[in-house]
Amino acid sequence: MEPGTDRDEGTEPTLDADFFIRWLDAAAAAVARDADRLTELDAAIGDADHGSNLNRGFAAVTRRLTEKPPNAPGAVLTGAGRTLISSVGGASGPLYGTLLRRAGKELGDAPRVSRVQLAEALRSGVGAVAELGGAGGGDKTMLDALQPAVEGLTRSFGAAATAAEEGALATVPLRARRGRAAYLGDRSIGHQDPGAASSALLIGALADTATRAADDDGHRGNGADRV
Amino acid sequence: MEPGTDRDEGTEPTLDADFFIRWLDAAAAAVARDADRLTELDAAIGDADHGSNLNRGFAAVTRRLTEKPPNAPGAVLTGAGRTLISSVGGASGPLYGTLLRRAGKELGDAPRVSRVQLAEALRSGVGAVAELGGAGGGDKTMLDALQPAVEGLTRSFGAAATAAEEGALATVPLRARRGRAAYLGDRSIGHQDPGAASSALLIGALADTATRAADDDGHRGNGADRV
Amino acid sequence: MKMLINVPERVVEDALRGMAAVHPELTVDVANRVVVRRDAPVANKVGLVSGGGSGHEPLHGGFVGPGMLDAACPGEVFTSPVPDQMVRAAAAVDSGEGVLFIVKNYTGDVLNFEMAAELAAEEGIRVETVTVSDDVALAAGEGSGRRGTGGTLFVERLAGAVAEAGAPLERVTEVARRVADSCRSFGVALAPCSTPARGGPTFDLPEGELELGIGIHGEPGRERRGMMTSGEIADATVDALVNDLRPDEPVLVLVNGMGATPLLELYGYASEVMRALGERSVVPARTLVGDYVTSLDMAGCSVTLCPVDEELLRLWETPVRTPALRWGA
Amino acid sequence: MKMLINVPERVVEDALRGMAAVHPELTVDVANRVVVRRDAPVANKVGLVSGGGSGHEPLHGGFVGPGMLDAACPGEVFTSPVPDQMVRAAAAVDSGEGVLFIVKNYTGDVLNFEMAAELAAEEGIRVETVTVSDDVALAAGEGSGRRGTGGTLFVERLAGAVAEAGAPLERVTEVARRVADSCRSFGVALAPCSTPARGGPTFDLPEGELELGIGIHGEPGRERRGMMTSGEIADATVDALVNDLRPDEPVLVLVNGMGATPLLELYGYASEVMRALGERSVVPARTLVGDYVTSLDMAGCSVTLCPVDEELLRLWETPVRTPALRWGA
Ligand SMILES: Nc1ncnc2c1ncn2[C@@H]1O[C@H](COP(=O)(O)OP(=O)(O)O)[C@@H](O)[C@H]1O
Ligand SMILES: Nc1ncnc2c1ncn2[C@@H]1O[C@H](COP(=O)(O)OP(=O)(O)O)[C@@H](O)[C@H]1O
Ligand SMILES: [Mg+2]
Ligand SMILES: [Mg+2]
Ligand SMILES: [Mg+2]
Ligand SMILES: [Mg+2]
Repeated sequence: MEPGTDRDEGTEPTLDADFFIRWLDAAAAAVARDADRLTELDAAIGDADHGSNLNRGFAAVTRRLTEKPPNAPGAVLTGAGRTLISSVGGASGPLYGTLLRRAGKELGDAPRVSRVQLAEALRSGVGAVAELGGAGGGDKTMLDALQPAVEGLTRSFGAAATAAEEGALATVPLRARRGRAAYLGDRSIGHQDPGAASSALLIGALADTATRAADDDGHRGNGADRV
Repeated sequence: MEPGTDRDEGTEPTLDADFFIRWLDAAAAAVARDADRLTELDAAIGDADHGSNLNRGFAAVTRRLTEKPPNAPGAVLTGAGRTLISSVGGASGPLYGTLLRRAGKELGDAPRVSRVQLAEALRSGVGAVAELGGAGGGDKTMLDALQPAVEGLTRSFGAAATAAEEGALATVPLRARRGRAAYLGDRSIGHQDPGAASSALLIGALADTATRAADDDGHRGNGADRV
Repeated sequence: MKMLINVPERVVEDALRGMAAVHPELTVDVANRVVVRRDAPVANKVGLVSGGGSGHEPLHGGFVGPGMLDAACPGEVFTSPVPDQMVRAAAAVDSGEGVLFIVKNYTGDVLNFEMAAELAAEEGIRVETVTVSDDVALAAGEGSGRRGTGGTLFVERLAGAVAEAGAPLERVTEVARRVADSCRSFGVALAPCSTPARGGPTFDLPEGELELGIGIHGEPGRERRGMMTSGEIADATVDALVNDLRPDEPVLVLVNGMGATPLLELYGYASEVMRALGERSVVPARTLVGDYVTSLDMAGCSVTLCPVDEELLRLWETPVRTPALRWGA
Repeated sequence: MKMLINVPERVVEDALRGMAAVHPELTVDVANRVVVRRDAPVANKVGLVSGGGSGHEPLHGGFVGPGMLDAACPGEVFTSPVPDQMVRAAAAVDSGEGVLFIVKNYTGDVLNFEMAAELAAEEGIRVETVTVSDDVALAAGEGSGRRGTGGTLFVERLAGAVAEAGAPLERVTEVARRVADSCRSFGVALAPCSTPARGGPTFDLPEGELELGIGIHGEPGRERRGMMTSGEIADATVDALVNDLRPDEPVLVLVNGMGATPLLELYGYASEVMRALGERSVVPARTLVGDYVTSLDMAGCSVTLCPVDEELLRLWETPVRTPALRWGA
C-alpha cells in the first residue's frame, strides 16, 4: 500500500537517507532499462544521446552512493546532483544536477524528511532548473513533467507519478521553444520531449520506492518510519 | 546478305574509308547503348568505369571523324586510335588505341582494303596489345575476344563476330591474371571480363556494318565495291 | 551501421589515446579528457579554451597549438563536456593573464561552460566567455537562439592569433566577440550521420531528398527538399548567408565537409560557392576547403563567411601550428 | 546514392575549377586537366609529376607545391589520365633538369605514363619513371603486381624534398625508388564507395562484414570477414605489413581514412595501430592521421609504413607547402 494515499499526513512515514538512496538506485535502473527509448525520442527531435547521457550519469550516481552512502537525505541529493553535473554533460546534466543539488540544499542535514518537505525542496529545485535554462511550462522540456509532478507530490507519491507521466505525454503536441528541439520549429510538434520522458521515469521511481517502502514497512519496518 | 559468307574472295566487296567510318560510328553507338552493362561487368571485378571510359572515347572518335573524315581506311584507324589514347585513359585507352593505331599503320594509305587485309592488320594490332599489356590468351582480358575474332575474320565477318562473342563469354570461368581483375585472385572467377565484352561489341559492329554495306550494295552500291 | 571502433562507450577515450600517441606537441589527459598544448601555460599569454561534444573532429582538439587554442575539452559524442574538464583546462593554461572560453551556442555547452566559469573564478582564474551562434538556419534571438557551427573555427583562429601576439584578455575577448558576431554559417545534409551509441542513422533521409539548414549533431534540418545540384545548393546557401548579413568587407570562406562527402565533390562545390558569392558581389579574401567542423559520417557541406578588415586578415595570416590547421610554422 | 555534384560527367572539371578558385598558389589548367605549382618551372630543380584517376583526393592535386610535386594530372574518376596530360605537365615543369614521373602501379596508369614518357622524350625532355607498388594485399610479382596506394604520399614527399634541395634527376630518382621499394600498405573497407558515373556502390558489403586487402578504386578486397573491432583490424593490418617487411629502421606511419570514416574513429584506430606496432617492436618516427589517399566515400582505413634512415627523416622534416600537407612554410 502506498504511503499517503489512504492515510492522513500524520501517519505517513518519513523518508531517511536510505530511502533516497533506494530511490536513486531505482531511477538508475529505470534509466538503464529505458535508455534506448529515451535515445530514440531524442533522435526524433534532438541528437540521439539523452538515454546514454542519463545512463552514464545515473550509473555514476549509483557507484558513488554505493562507495560512500551519505547519511542524510539532503546529502544524498546534493551528492547525486554533483555527480550528474560531473558525468552527464549535455543540457540534461547541469539541469538534473541543479534540480537535485538545489533540492538537497533545501533539505539541509535533517536525517528524515516528510513527503511534503520533499515536494517543497523539489519545487525549489524545479525553480532553479527554470532559472538556469530559461524555460517555462509549455516550452516542451523536462519542466513540463517536473512542474506538475511537484504539485502532485504535495498530495501523494502516486499523484506525483501520474502527473509527471501525463505532463510528459502532454509535450507531444507542443512546439519546442528551448533546447535542441527548438531548432526544429514546427517539426518538433508530434514528438514527446525526451527530458520530460526521463523526468517521468525519475518521479515514477520515486513513487515505486515509496510503495515498496510502505510494503516493507508492513512486514519489517525498513527505512520509512512513522512520524 | 553478308559479304564473304557465301561468295568467294574475289567477289567480296572491298572496304573504303567510308566503311571504316561507319564501322566506328556503329561501334560508338553500340558502346553508348551497352555502356551501363560494361560498367556493371567492371564493377564486379574492376572499378566500374569501363562503360563510361569507352563511351567517352568513342564519342570523341565519332566527333573527330565527323569533323574531318580521313580518306583512307588506315588513316581512319590511326586517327581513331590516337583519339582513344587521348580521351579514354585507364587500361583500355592505350590498349584499344594501340590496337587501332597499329592496324591502321599496317593498312598504310591504301584507299580500299579487303577483309583479309583487315584481318591481317588487326592481327598486328592484337599482337601490339599483347606486347604492350604483357597479357596472353586465357589471362581474362580483351585478348580473349580479339584473338579468336582475328582468326574468324580471316574466314568471314560473321565468323569474327561469333568468335569474339564466344571468346568474351569464355572469360567467365577464367581467373584473371592481368589488369585490375587480377587483384581479386580466385574471386575474379565467374564474371565476364568487361574488356572482352567490349571487344565483342566492336567486332559485332564491324560485322553489322559489313552486313549493312552488303545490303546497301544490293540496292545502291554504297561504300563497298567489288574488287 | 559498421564503425571502426572497439566498443561505443570507449570511442572518445580511444581517440584521445590516438591523439596522445601521434601528437607529441600536445599533452593529452585521457582520463580527464583535456587536450593541452605541450608548452602551456605560455607566459604572459591569455589562455584559450574551447570544447564541446565529440564527433566534430578536427574541432576542437585538432585546433590546439600555437596561434589557436591552448586547450580543448571533448565531451561524449554530441554531448557537451562537463564543467570539471573546463576547470581543469583553465587551470592548465592560465599564465595569470586569464582565460577565454569559446563556447558554441547549445544549451548543454552554455550551461556546462557557465558552471565551469563560476568554479574557475572561485579558484581565482579570470574567465571571459564568448559564445558562437552563427547558424542562419535559425532566426536570431528565438528559442534557444542560433547554433554555433563553422564560425567557431574563425573565432578560435583569430582570437588565438591575437592572444599569441600577447594581447590582454579584454582585447582577445573583443576580437573573439567581433568575429563571433559577424560570422554566418549554413549547412546542408545529403545523408544523416550515425552515432556509435545508437549504431544507426540519427534521422531518415530518403533517396532523392536533402535537408537544408542542418545542425552538426545529427539534428534534422529546418526544411526537406527534393535533391538539388551542387550549383543550386550553393545558391540556396549563399542566399541564406547573404540575406542575413550582406558583408561590406572581404570575407574568409570556409567550404566545409560534414564528414563523408568526398573532397572531390567538396572542391566542385567550392567552385559553385565562389561563383554564387561573385554573383552577389561578395569578395572572398581567403578560402578553406575541407572537413573542419564535421558531424561524424554525415554527407553534406556547410559554408561559413567571416568578414575581415585588414587587421583580422593580418591576424589570419600569422603562423598557426595545430594538427588540423597549420601554416607559417 | 546522393552526391554533391552537378552532373556526373563534370565532376572532375568542377573540382578543378574549385581548386583554381581557392588556390592562387597553383596554376590549374581546367580544360587540359593539369595542376601545376605557380612558380614552375623552378630553375635548376628537377620537376616531379604524378597523376592518376580522380577520387583519391587530396592525392595528387593536393600535394602540388614546394617540397612535393610540381604538377599533377587528374584522370576521370578511378581512371588513369591520358598521355597528353603528362606530356603537358612535363613541359610545364621541366627547367632543363629533367622530370620524374611518379606512377601508381595500375595497368592504366603504367601504360599511359609509359606513352607519355616516350612522347616527352621526343620533345627533348629527360624523363625518369618510378612506380609505386606498396599494397601487401597482393603477392609481389604476380599477375599485374602490387597496387600503388598510400606509399605514394611518402614517395612524392621525400622525392619532393630532395628535388627541392636541388638534387639532380639521378639522385631524385634514386630516393624515390628507395622509398617506393620499401613502403608497405594494407587497407580495409567497412563500406564500399559510390562512383558518380555509376551512382551507387561499386560492390555489396552486407552489414556485419568487412573487406580486408582492398584497393582504392572500389575494387572488392582479397578476403571478406565478419565484422572486427578496431583493435583486431589493427592487428590484422600490422601483421600483414610486418610479415611482408619487418622494418629494422624507424618508420613513418600513415593512418589513412578512405573518405567516409570519421576522424574520431580514425584517431581511435591510430591508437590501436600504435599499440600493434609497439607489440611487434616497430618504432614509429612520425605519424600522419587523416584522409590523404582516399576512395571517394568509402568507409575504411589503410596503414602505410615507410622505413626511414636519418637522411630520409631529415628530408621528411624539411618545409612543405601544398594544399593538403604543409609545415615549416
Ligand atoms: N533550457 C532548458 N530548460 C529545461 N530543460 C531543457 C532545456 N534544454 C534542454 N532541456 C531538456 O534536456 C533534454 C535533452 O537532454 P540531452 O539530450 O541529455 O542533452 P542535449 O540536448 O545537450 O543533447 C530535452 O529533452 C529537454 O527536456
Ligand atoms: N594487361 C592487359 N592486357 C590486355 N587487356 C587488359 C590488360 N589490363 C586490362 N585489360 C583490359 O582492360 C579492361 C578494363 O578496362 P577499363 O576498365 O577501361 O580500365 P581500368 O582497368 O584502368 O579501369 C579489362 O577488362 C581488360 O579486358
Ligand atoms: Mg540530446
Ligand atoms: Mg575499369
Ligand atoms: Mg547531446
Ligand atoms: Mg579505371
